[in-house]
Amino acid sequence: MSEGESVDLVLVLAIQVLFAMASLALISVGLAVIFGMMRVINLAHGEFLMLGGYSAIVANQHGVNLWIAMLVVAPLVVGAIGVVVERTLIRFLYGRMIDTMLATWGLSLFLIGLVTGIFGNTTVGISAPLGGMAIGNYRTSIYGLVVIAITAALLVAIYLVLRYTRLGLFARGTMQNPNMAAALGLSPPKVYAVTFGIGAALSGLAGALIAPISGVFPTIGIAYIAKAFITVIGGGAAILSGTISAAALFGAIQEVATYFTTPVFGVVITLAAAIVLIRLLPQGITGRFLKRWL
Amino acid sequence: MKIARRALLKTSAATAAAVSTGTMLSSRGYAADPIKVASIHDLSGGLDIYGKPMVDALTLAIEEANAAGGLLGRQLKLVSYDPQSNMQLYTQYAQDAALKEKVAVVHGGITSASREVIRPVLDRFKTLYFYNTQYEGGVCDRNQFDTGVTPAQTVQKLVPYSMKKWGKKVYIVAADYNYGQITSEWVKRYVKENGGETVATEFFPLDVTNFGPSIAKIQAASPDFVWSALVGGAHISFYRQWAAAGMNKKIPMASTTFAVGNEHIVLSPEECNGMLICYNYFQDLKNPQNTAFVERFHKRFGANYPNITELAMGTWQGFQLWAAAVKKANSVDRMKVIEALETPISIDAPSGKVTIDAPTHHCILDVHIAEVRDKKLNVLEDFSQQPPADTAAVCNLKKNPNDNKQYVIKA
Amino acid sequence: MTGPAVLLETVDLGMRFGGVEAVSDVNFRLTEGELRCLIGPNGAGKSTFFKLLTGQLLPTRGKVLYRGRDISGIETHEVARLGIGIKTQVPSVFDGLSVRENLWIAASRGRPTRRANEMVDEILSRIALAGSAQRTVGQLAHGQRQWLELGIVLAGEPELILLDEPAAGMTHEEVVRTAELIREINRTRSLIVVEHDMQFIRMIASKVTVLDRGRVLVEDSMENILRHPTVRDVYLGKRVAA
Amino acid sequence: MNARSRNGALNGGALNGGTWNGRAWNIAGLVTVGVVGLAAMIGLPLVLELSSLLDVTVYLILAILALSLALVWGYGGTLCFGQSAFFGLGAYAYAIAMFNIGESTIPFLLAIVLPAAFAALLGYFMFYGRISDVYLGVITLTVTLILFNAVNSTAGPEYQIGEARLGGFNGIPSIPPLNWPGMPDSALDLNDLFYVSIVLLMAVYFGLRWLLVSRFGRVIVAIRENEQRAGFLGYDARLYKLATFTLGGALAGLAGCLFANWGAFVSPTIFGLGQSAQIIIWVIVGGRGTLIGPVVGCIAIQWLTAFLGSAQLTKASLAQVVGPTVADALSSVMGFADLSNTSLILGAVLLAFVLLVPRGVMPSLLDLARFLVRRRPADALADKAERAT
Repeated sequence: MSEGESVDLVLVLAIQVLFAMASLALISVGLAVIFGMMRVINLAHGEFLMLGGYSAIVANQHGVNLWIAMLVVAPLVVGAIGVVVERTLIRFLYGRMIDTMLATWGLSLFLIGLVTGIFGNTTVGISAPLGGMAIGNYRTSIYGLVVIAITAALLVAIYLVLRYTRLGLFARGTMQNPNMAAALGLSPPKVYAVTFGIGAALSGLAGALIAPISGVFPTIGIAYIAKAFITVIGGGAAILSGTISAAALFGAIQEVATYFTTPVFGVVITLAAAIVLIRLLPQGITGRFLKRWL
Repeated sequence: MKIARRALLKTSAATAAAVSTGTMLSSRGYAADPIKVASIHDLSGGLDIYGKPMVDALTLAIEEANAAGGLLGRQLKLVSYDPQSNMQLYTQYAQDAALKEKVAVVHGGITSASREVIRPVLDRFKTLYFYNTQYEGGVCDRNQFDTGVTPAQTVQKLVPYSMKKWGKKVYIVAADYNYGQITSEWVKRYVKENGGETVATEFFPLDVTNFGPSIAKIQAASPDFVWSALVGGAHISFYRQWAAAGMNKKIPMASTTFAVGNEHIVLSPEECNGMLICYNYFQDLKNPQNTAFVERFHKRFGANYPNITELAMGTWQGFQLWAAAVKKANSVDRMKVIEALETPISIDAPSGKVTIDAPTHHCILDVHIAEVRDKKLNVLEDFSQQPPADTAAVCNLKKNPNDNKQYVIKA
Repeated sequence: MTGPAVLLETVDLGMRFGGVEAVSDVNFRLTEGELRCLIGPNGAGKSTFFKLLTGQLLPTRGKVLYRGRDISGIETHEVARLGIGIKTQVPSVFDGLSVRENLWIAASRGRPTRRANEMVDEILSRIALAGSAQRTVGQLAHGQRQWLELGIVLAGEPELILLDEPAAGMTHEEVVRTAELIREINRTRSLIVVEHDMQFIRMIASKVTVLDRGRVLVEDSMENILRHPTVRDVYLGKRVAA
Repeated sequence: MNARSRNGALNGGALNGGTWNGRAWNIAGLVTVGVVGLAAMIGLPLVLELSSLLDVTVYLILAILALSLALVWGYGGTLCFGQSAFFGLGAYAYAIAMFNIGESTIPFLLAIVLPAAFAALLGYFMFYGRISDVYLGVITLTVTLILFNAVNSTAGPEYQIGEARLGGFNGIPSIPPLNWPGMPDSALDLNDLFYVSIVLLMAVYFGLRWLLVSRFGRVIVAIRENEQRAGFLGYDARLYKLATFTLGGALAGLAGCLFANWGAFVSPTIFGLGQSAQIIIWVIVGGRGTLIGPVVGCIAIQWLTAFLGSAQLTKASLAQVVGPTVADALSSVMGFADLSNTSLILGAVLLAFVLLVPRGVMPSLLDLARFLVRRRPADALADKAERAT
């Protein structure tokens, strides 16, 4: 292998690592919003991703432009589902963390069953748009770069919302002190419903963006759920810095481990690293470092 | 028992009709209980895309047999179980089929794991077993017949064909379980025999969906073609990510696993056009037998049936082989049927001639190489009467009738 | 010196949360057999100090000595095994269990079952809950829960008892009875009582330590404290006036 | 009955002396379970055909697994999402040891000791690391996934422990059965396995009942109720939790060993999330804080799952039960005709129980029974009078 080629390879691999980090942040951020603001561990998170994927694909099959289907339809549909779930299930269980976990797990199984009944177990998918591009002698998918860019834009947008809007102020307040919303004269039920809806919408968006890469099938959520959880819990309560720092850490570990060993050991090493991290930093990365961040 | 009930309804309707017309039937005609045939295939859970066509094929086979007067003058009854891709239920249902329903034969099992779960159960309770899926080969058990193709039958043909077309450097990606492991061993062996080189072999667990790093690795190795032994829904991502990187236009691909789960229909034509595959059966095979079969199948299950798969045909052929043996033995007794099958039984099936290979209980059958083109599988070349050479290397039930295990075949 | 031995002592004890110094330079001494009250306005550091004493918090400075041994930051159960009994501000009891079971759990550590049963009977009558022995604790009235917790603490037969607001939320009669109970306990045990109900402190009439902004403001008898001008300003003024 | 009193959560008789009516209930419960168990042991092999007896055997084995979580979660308060990890380890430990040793005494013990040791290690890591309840759930879930992934990728020929090939996704088939200790030639047949399973289930049940009225059992419940208070009383909560968790691991391992015997087979799905979900559902349906509840829950759910796969609940069959209109409406709402969807049904069951019957079936039934007994003192008196005459 010539020197130029190995530089190209490093570049391609760097993009892979970046993509792994971005996709980890993307699939986790919805969960992070719900966990960070409501202290609800949503075990149906993987199914929200799955529903996002199906929403985008079904909309696309009915003639909606793919980008609109992914960026608009999927978050709206899953966000609405999120609000319904919060109103009909979650709100009865506030303060009962374990029961919330169990109920959302039940919801997860239920949604898997429901979607299997409707769409069947076959993988459905849409081809990734935009095709590939060459880096020296290597080819990589342009869509991967777009996912990285969208994730970055999404995180910046969340930052701006948190930092500069009234909604963001409430959110930050609630993260610091759960009774804040009431103190600010907002009705907590409304805040919770909206928060859960936003978290679900973000998950729907993530699921839609991942769909062209991995395809969608009813049980696809299971493949993501553990990764999303270790990212959120590893990151700690701060929505943005937590998600980003943990996604960067675990994304890098996973990609590097996968490249040098096998995908299985990539996953095993990442999960094991996460457990060690939680043991060392029970409050997550942002519980110890970056405390004042969002 | 969806299907069983349907069969039952038919019988009772017939009875009702008979009674209403006042015809007295001879008691012998109805005294004979139906012959029960068990089906244990996943109809829900992760493997239902494989299981549904298999059960449909079996349903059609039994309905046609019944319409033609049944077997030995008795009607057939399908007892269908859905183990929901759950191994514990495979055991329970195999026990139920053998002990409670006392079926004459069990057709079932999709993964090798599920086969190895029910095989000992059916051995223990002396119930004949047909396993109709393509698999890694090596099962040596007088109670079991295997109608699917094994790697030696397909890989042996597709490897030289692909190498002649594309070149000698091969990169193997395979599902990380027995089937993938053994298939890739055979690929390596035939690549070497044909003077080529396997640059790397990579295994992926069945639930992996991110293939980015591996696609980079493959590019770094720059093979002449990629051999895929990937399996299942999650692995479809590989083809998608491969195409998204534009690699499908750069490096071609061959496979003996692609399209069994209708991957060529799920993926867009651009993503998989030009792939080479090799199987015993393709829906588009041009012969009168097959044309008639496809027509009947579509009449029964709808013309928009996605694809009659290799596994569906395996199940159809498995049933026909068994039925032919029952006729020959004039009995459903397990040993008599086994001995009849070993004579050996041979049938003309839509895929060509299928003959039981008595020493291995596998099949000698035709294989075909096809190219994926616009959601169709176009047959390019036929190879008639391929023996199960891999299993034959380790298994001879004529010499050792009490042999009972799955050999791990060294390619 | 032949006076009573020092039981509990803090040396330059300090606790800092981020930029806030909740407790600083506290040198506190309790002799054996003593009954000490700890008062101070809200945010004076009472709760933090209490938590430092009971091992729930690890001090950022200084140490806590029990019979001369440094116990700062040791595990809660080790604190108990040293002979320190703790009653928290919000009654900490086993809500799902019956009154008798609550006491039995407390009495049975390190005792044979028969002895534990006797102990439970004795305490039940002492805290006037014998009639409710089978009731689930979650159903008890607040005052009864406070007594039960006191009983639980007593069942462990500690040498030193730390009480955080034992009379909170009680009716006047209950307060009187609680004070009696505490005086009775003091015959055989040492106690530290954190409280802000001055009526109650008068009833148990003892030496008082006043905390303010994390520091010891003054330490004296109740009468002198009430006359202390700074104390009046920071804490008592409003309350006595009211 | 003293109407005012209610049992505490300990269900303990001895503690409260003879005066406590809870004791009568406990004795009645123990006797009932004993009689039903003995009757099943003697009666079932006589009335059931072999295939049904085999089904019952696996339910009994899984009931032991249910009891392991009933202890750890129901009494100890530690929600372990990874009980299947210990179950799977037990099964694999037995299988691997059996291929290498050939006599089942040591494999049997290994199947208990190894998962227990793993539970102890994991428990030490979690409890002594002061990891909160919720994170504990996530960690146990993650560990289960790691085990699943790791074992799933052992298909290659390099993964061989002595004589046993791990087999990856395909698992290990044809596992030799247990034999009577020290007699390698007298293997247990299927009837024997039924007896062994039911005897072990009853032993585990009564053993746990005994444990729970012992001081250890009372303390773990106290810790569940209020960990801080237990600490203030000098009990080291971490140690008690660790011991409970370890015991739970051992029991799950025992169940795993029997399960490997029953199907002569083990594969990585035994570690899967689906298996973990099932165990939790058994316990929550049966009732946390009881032992008989999870046993009943386990058997009921298992039976339901098997039933759904063999007699598919189609629109037509549904119509026979609820009438065609309802069936039509249901299937059009759901958008599909085939309603035999285990995932859907188990999910709905879990949701319904968390929201509507969070205590589970057994505690609610027991309350009902107490209520009925209490309501009719007059009837009882009349009864007595009648008998006296």
